[in-house]
Amino acid sequence: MPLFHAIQAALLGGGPPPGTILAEGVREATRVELSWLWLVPFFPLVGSFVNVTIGKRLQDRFGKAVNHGIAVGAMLLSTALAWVAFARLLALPAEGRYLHDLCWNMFTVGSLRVDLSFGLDPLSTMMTLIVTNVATLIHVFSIGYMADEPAYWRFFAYLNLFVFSMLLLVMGDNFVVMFFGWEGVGLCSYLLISFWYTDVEKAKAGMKAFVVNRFGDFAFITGLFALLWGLGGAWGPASRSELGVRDDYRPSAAYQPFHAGGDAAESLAATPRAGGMPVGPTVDFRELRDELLDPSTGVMHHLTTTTIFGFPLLAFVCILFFVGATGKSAQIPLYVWLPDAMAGPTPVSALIHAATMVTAGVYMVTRLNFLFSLSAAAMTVVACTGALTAIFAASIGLFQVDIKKVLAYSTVSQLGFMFLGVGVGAYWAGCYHLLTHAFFKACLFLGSGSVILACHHEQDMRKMGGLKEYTPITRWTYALACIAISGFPVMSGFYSKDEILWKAFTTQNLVAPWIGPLLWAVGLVAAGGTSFYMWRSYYLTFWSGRYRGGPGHDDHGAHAAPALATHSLGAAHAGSFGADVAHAAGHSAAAAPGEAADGSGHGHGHGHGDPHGHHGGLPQESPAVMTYVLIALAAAAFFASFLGLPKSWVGSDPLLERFLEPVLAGSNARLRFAEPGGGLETLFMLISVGVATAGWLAARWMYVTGENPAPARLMASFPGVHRLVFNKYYVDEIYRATVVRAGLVLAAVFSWFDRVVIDGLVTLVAWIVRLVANVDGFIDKYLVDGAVSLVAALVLAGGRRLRRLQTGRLENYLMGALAGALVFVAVNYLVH
Amino acid sequence: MNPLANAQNLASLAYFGPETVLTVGVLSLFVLDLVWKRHPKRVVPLTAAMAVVLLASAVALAISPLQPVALFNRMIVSDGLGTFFKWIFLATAAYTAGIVAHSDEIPSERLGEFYALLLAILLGMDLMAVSSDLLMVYLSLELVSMVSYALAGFRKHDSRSTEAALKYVIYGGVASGIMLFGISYLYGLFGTTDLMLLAPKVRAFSGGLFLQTTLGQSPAAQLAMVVAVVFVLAGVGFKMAVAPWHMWCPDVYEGAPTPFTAFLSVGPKAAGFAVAVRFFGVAFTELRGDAFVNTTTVPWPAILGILAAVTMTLGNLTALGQTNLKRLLAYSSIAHAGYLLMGLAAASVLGFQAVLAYLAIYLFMNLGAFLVVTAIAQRTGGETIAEYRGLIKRAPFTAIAFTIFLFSLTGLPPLAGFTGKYLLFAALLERGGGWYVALAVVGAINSAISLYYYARVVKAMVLDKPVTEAKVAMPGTYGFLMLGSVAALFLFGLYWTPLYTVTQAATRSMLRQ
Amino acid sequence: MLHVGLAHFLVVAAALFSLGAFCVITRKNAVGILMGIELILNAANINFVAFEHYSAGGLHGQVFALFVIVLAAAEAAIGLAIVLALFHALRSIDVTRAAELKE
Amino acid sequence: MAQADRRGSAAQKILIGLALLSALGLAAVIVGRILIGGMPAEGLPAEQRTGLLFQVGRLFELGQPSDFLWYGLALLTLGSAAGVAFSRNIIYSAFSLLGAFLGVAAMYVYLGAPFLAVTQVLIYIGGVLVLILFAVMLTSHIRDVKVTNSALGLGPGAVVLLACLGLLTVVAGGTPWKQLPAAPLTDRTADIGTAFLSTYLLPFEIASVILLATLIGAIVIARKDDPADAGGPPSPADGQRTRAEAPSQETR
Repeated sequence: MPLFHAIQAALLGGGPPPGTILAEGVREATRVELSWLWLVPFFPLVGSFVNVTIGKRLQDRFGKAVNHGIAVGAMLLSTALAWVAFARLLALPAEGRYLHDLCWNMFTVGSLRVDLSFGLDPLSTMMTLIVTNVATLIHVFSIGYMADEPAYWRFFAYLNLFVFSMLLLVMGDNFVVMFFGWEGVGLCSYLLISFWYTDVEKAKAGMKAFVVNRFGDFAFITGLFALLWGLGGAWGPASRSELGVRDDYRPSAAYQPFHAGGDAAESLAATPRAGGMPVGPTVDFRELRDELLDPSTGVMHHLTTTTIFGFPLLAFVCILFFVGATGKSAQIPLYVWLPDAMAGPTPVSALIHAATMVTAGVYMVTRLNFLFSLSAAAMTVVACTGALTAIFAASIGLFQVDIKKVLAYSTVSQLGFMFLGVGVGAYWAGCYHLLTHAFFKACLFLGSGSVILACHHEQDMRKMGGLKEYTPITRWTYALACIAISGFPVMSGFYSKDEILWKAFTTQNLVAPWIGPLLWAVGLVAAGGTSFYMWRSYYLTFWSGRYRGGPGHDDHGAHAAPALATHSLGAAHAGSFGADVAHAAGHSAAAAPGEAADGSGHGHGHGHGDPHGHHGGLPQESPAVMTYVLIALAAAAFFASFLGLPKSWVGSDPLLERFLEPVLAGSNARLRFAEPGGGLETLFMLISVGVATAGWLAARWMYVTGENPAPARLMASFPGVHRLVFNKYYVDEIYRATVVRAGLVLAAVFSWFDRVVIDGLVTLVAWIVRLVANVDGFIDKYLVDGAVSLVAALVLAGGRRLRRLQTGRLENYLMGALAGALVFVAVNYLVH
Repeated sequence: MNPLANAQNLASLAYFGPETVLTVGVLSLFVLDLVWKRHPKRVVPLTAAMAVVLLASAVALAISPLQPVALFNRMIVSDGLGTFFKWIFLATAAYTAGIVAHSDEIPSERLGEFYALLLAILLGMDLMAVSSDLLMVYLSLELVSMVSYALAGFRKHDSRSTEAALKYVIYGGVASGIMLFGISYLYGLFGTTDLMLLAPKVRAFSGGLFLQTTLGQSPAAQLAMVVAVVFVLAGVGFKMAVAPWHMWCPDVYEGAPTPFTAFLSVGPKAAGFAVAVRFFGVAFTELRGDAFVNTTTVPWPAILGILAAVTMTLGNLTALGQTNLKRLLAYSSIAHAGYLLMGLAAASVLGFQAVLAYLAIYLFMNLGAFLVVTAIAQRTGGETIAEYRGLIKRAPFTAIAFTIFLFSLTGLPPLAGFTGKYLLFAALLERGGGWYVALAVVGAINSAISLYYYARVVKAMVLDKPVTEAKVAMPGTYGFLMLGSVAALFLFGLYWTPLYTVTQAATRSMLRQ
Repeated sequence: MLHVGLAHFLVVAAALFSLGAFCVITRKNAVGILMGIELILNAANINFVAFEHYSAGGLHGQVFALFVIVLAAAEAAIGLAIVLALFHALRSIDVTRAAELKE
Repeated sequence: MAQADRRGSAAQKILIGLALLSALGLAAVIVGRILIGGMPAEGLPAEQRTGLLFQVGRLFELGQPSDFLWYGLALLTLGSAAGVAFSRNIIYSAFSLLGAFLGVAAMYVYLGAPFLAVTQVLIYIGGVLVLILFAVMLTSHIRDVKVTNSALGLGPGAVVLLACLGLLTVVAGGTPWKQLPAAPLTDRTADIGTAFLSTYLLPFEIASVILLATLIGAIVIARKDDPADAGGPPSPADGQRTRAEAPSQETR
């Protein structure tokens, strides 16, 4: 029935459907029920469904236009609705800006009601707009980019499915819907990274992203359980007093949080109230915020004073949520999957791994700002992790030669900035950077896609050069995006990054006052590095003398043989140039040896149809459908500036800050920033610009002609440093050596017990390397990864030991049964 | 004679519809099997007869009176809990019959016997779910066991099937012997084996709200109590396949005919849990609010909690290295017994109802998984992971369905497996306290571990190259069953209020005195 | 203590149970294991009847024991049928040789 | 020659088995008659029974010191059980089992349950034990019975034995079990019959279903098949392939 009402209302534009259960009290006044919000994610779902089920048939019979017509059409509908919703939202008074759509009550457990419902407040509206608009553009771009792809329908089906999941994530107004989306985007990311699954490396990259994300997801769900437990899970009859928890947040003793009818109304009636506010476990963000922020309920006091195994519960919960965020948003220590995820098609990298999915962690932390702002420890963890990630990823980005890897590390670094922002308490600044980054990084990625297409699927920048002659539009949009990301005051990136750095300097919300300025310094260095490597990629690609790729495919032919050799040696990963090329050319060799031999080392074993004439001759500009998208994104990156012009320039708070104010009101009241006067802010801006300029000039000096010997000399004079960073700190090698050694030690230990393990060692190591531990990355990552692999190794070894219990011999089983019973009796009696 | 008892027996017949139908069904299928023994197309009429019996039993179940009442001189009861389990058993048997009808492992000459014996087990399981006297518990458990032994060894030309049957019969015999010994001590301590009559005596024995009896003050008597509880638990734990009484399980599952393995992994396990719920929920507890408060000095929730942790860890770790799908699923079903025990350990209405709900969900995902294993073994002749390489190309629908079953077994949302795990964890967290949280954490870690071996199968299906490109055809029945299971998994994953409501009502209606 | 009472019977039952358990664990021969099971069941039966006689009264213990005897016979029948089938398959009833299914 | 030898020995076994069966059946009937003096008629007071059991029971009832007899019986029971458990010869084990069953039957007499004692003799000795002997005869060559019952894992077995014994003896001896005042022994055989058809009607009927189902199950397992039944995929091959493909399987 709700579905029917919703469709009816959507058609007639009516108000809330009859029978919808409205929450009582405070929340009722500030929400507007809108019964068609569910359509926003629904259209992409339909598009995906159509393409999955009959897409192949459509493609075979009517051509590819039908497939992208469906997908883009769905996106356009969804985008239009998102804008309508935005208009509705703006028409409301600021404090009442909350659109809500209850589809149905998924289940009710006592006073815990879990609805399938969507909510749009300013924050999620911003995210929805970013997702729908950027995704639409990227859909359009893909029409050109994927034109050669035989499994065209599958690609668009996945893309649509991804958008659906992402919209669930941002529009869901409770943890459960958000978690559905959270899992969904992970799944789609996996599907899209390993889109060309016949290539083992790509399939592995997808698997790696999936597995690493699962760690984060488990942290997320554990955090959620801990939060629910803290909110009232421990109200069982006896356990409260045992825990020694204070009484002020305790409803009547008879109340049991999970026990009431299975009906929403009944459950609402059973929900206890404190100070007029419903309290107790809830998954609804708004309910949680309300009960937490109203001091009369005592919930805040309860949460901040409760400990779990001696650890402050709130910090525990927040850090678990943040670990979840690090998985999705590629922060230390779980960022390792993102560089590998570049194995996916470039539009996917732009959409998922730059603009939308990876920002989910930032969104989530911002969404829970009222929770995080209560725990200085958690905020410090977030900010420090962000800053560290920013500078580490930037340092790796300095020396990468694969253009997509540069952008990947740049993304990791920029996400670090966002977390720095939300970590120091400048939630709106983090979100602003999220917004601007979505535009300019999508532009950069798509620009790189255009370049890669122009260079016949070449990703090594040293094989490019001089492209400004051939691809003017791509070149100019890329340059604009570079201006934006490196922080020059014309484009939006400056405003967002500078706001983050300024807030980091002035923050007073961390555990110690000196951390803020320290983070500022780290961020500044990272910003300089960003400027340098972005401009380096720009000059290497578009300037730097003449085009070095050569007109034909000789390179590919030349590399095909070593690529095969590399593969057969089983070099696990693209840690260096050789392996990178092997990676690029290798899959063609693996997938279609014939093709490689006749010199068309073109990507993914797909077509000779060549509608764009890319296969021979010099590079060419991409088709209009792609360049228009680039222009649109560059323009967006420019116009986004106006959302965040600083107060010191225009005299009023930035537009976006005012827009997001209602969402952040609860935490803003608690957060403190120093306000040093005297133009200090302007001085800091000048410093930022200076650093960016320095980075730019250095890059220009070194790479603009392609003949400057300075880079080579620098490398020669610091060979160690260069090699270290170029090879991503050798973590891969160290890691491999140690894990293999650890495996050997383990094996020695167990072989004393059982020779089976020696047999299994090969399997063991293969398992570790293939499934969990197929990683390259960082020093700290090595620690985490090493630990993970060790655990995996131990788990497997334990499994093997336990398997031996199952001897197949009956008398052992019977012995186990009897002895088990006796042991239980004995233990019980003794404990007694 | 005893007119009162006879009158009660007569009156009880009104509540005994499903069981009566099944008894008649067992007999008539034996007869029909003989009648059609030489008929060339005997599969169709036999299956139709089976369907009629199951349908009749379902109708009888649907129209049987609802109010909780004790029957047959307190031998069994009729209440919502029993009815819920009867539906689960009926669905399991029907699903199994659907698998068997197209399976090569049961030759058509012997299909009638198989069906008849399956019905006999169904009767036994129904009785297990409603037994309120340990005598009936023992009898019905033996009915299930003994027929199971025969069916496990059904393929007598296969030495592995016979080996499975041997291990099963000997292990089962020892387990029921141990359980009987435990029952005899309970009888000695309390003078009755009626669970509902035990309850007040147990309370008095352990102190409770009243003064402790002289018997209860003796340490040796307390030890006798521990022995009794643990020994009975051994018998029931054998059926549930929880550690350390699980060891028969992988071997028997691997050796038995696959359709019967599918049945074993759900039906008798659920029946074991039915007995456990009633045993602990009626005899050893007092319902205060929504918590089943332990009235004994035996810390059985702690025992069950430890068993849960051990069982799931053991099942999951051992499953990691398996290459045979049947064996892998056997270990996985051991792990699931561990998860289910968490609900019992929570000892609350929510915990018990989580067990019920999880079993209902487990029915679909586990039978679905075994259905796929049966079908693939039949078409490709093997049960190892190697047979599943590239299945997505050869049988896309089956591969997707299997993926859904496996992910649901892992507990990924939005599939129903998540619902079940959610309820179990919720039950633990509701109890609160460090130990319960620790158990929940162990459960969460185990779910993470289980992803590895399930994902390994999915990876083989999706990413690996198929050995051959030949398509794998499926009988229409199998497609229908898979589709139904997938639909159920999504339904219960996204909208589980009805399941919650029904299980809560079932748990609350448990007849306690 | 010479005067026979309940405890005497229970001790005999306990010893019978222990011997049965020992037999079950140590036998290599499937039939031998089945004999061990019979000992365990007899132990339980002694308990039932002794408890009925000395402390519970009524008939329940005897009736329970009767059912146990009947079911033990049934179990022996099916167990021995399986043992014979195993003998046909392996030409042996040594349970240690029936260990194809393992790990 | 070996063929003929084996066939000869199989026939021998069957003959021996049949002879044993009839001998034991006869013995059971005779012993039963001696013990309770014919099937009990309803209403006949215990004092008028002629069976040996009732004589013994009356001794007990009168409080005469029958305890030493009991100790002898206990010794018989446990000694036989120990024979079952410890003997390395399966035939000896089987015959020891006879002693154990008889001893337990005697215990039932002491406990005032003569009907149960007779049932024990009839079913356990006349049925189960004969079945077991059959199985022993059918599955082992007469000459090498000695090696078919070698024991395994004596150490752990002994530990379990001692642990069980210790634990259960403490429980049995230490618990102050509730004691009823001594009641005169009465013949309750008729009551048992009545109870089966009234109070225990359901278990009684279920037991019959169990017997039927088990009977058919046993037939299904043991019956000689039509050749057609031998179909189905030959699984040993499957099994071997499974083994071969499993990584790191080693032959032990």
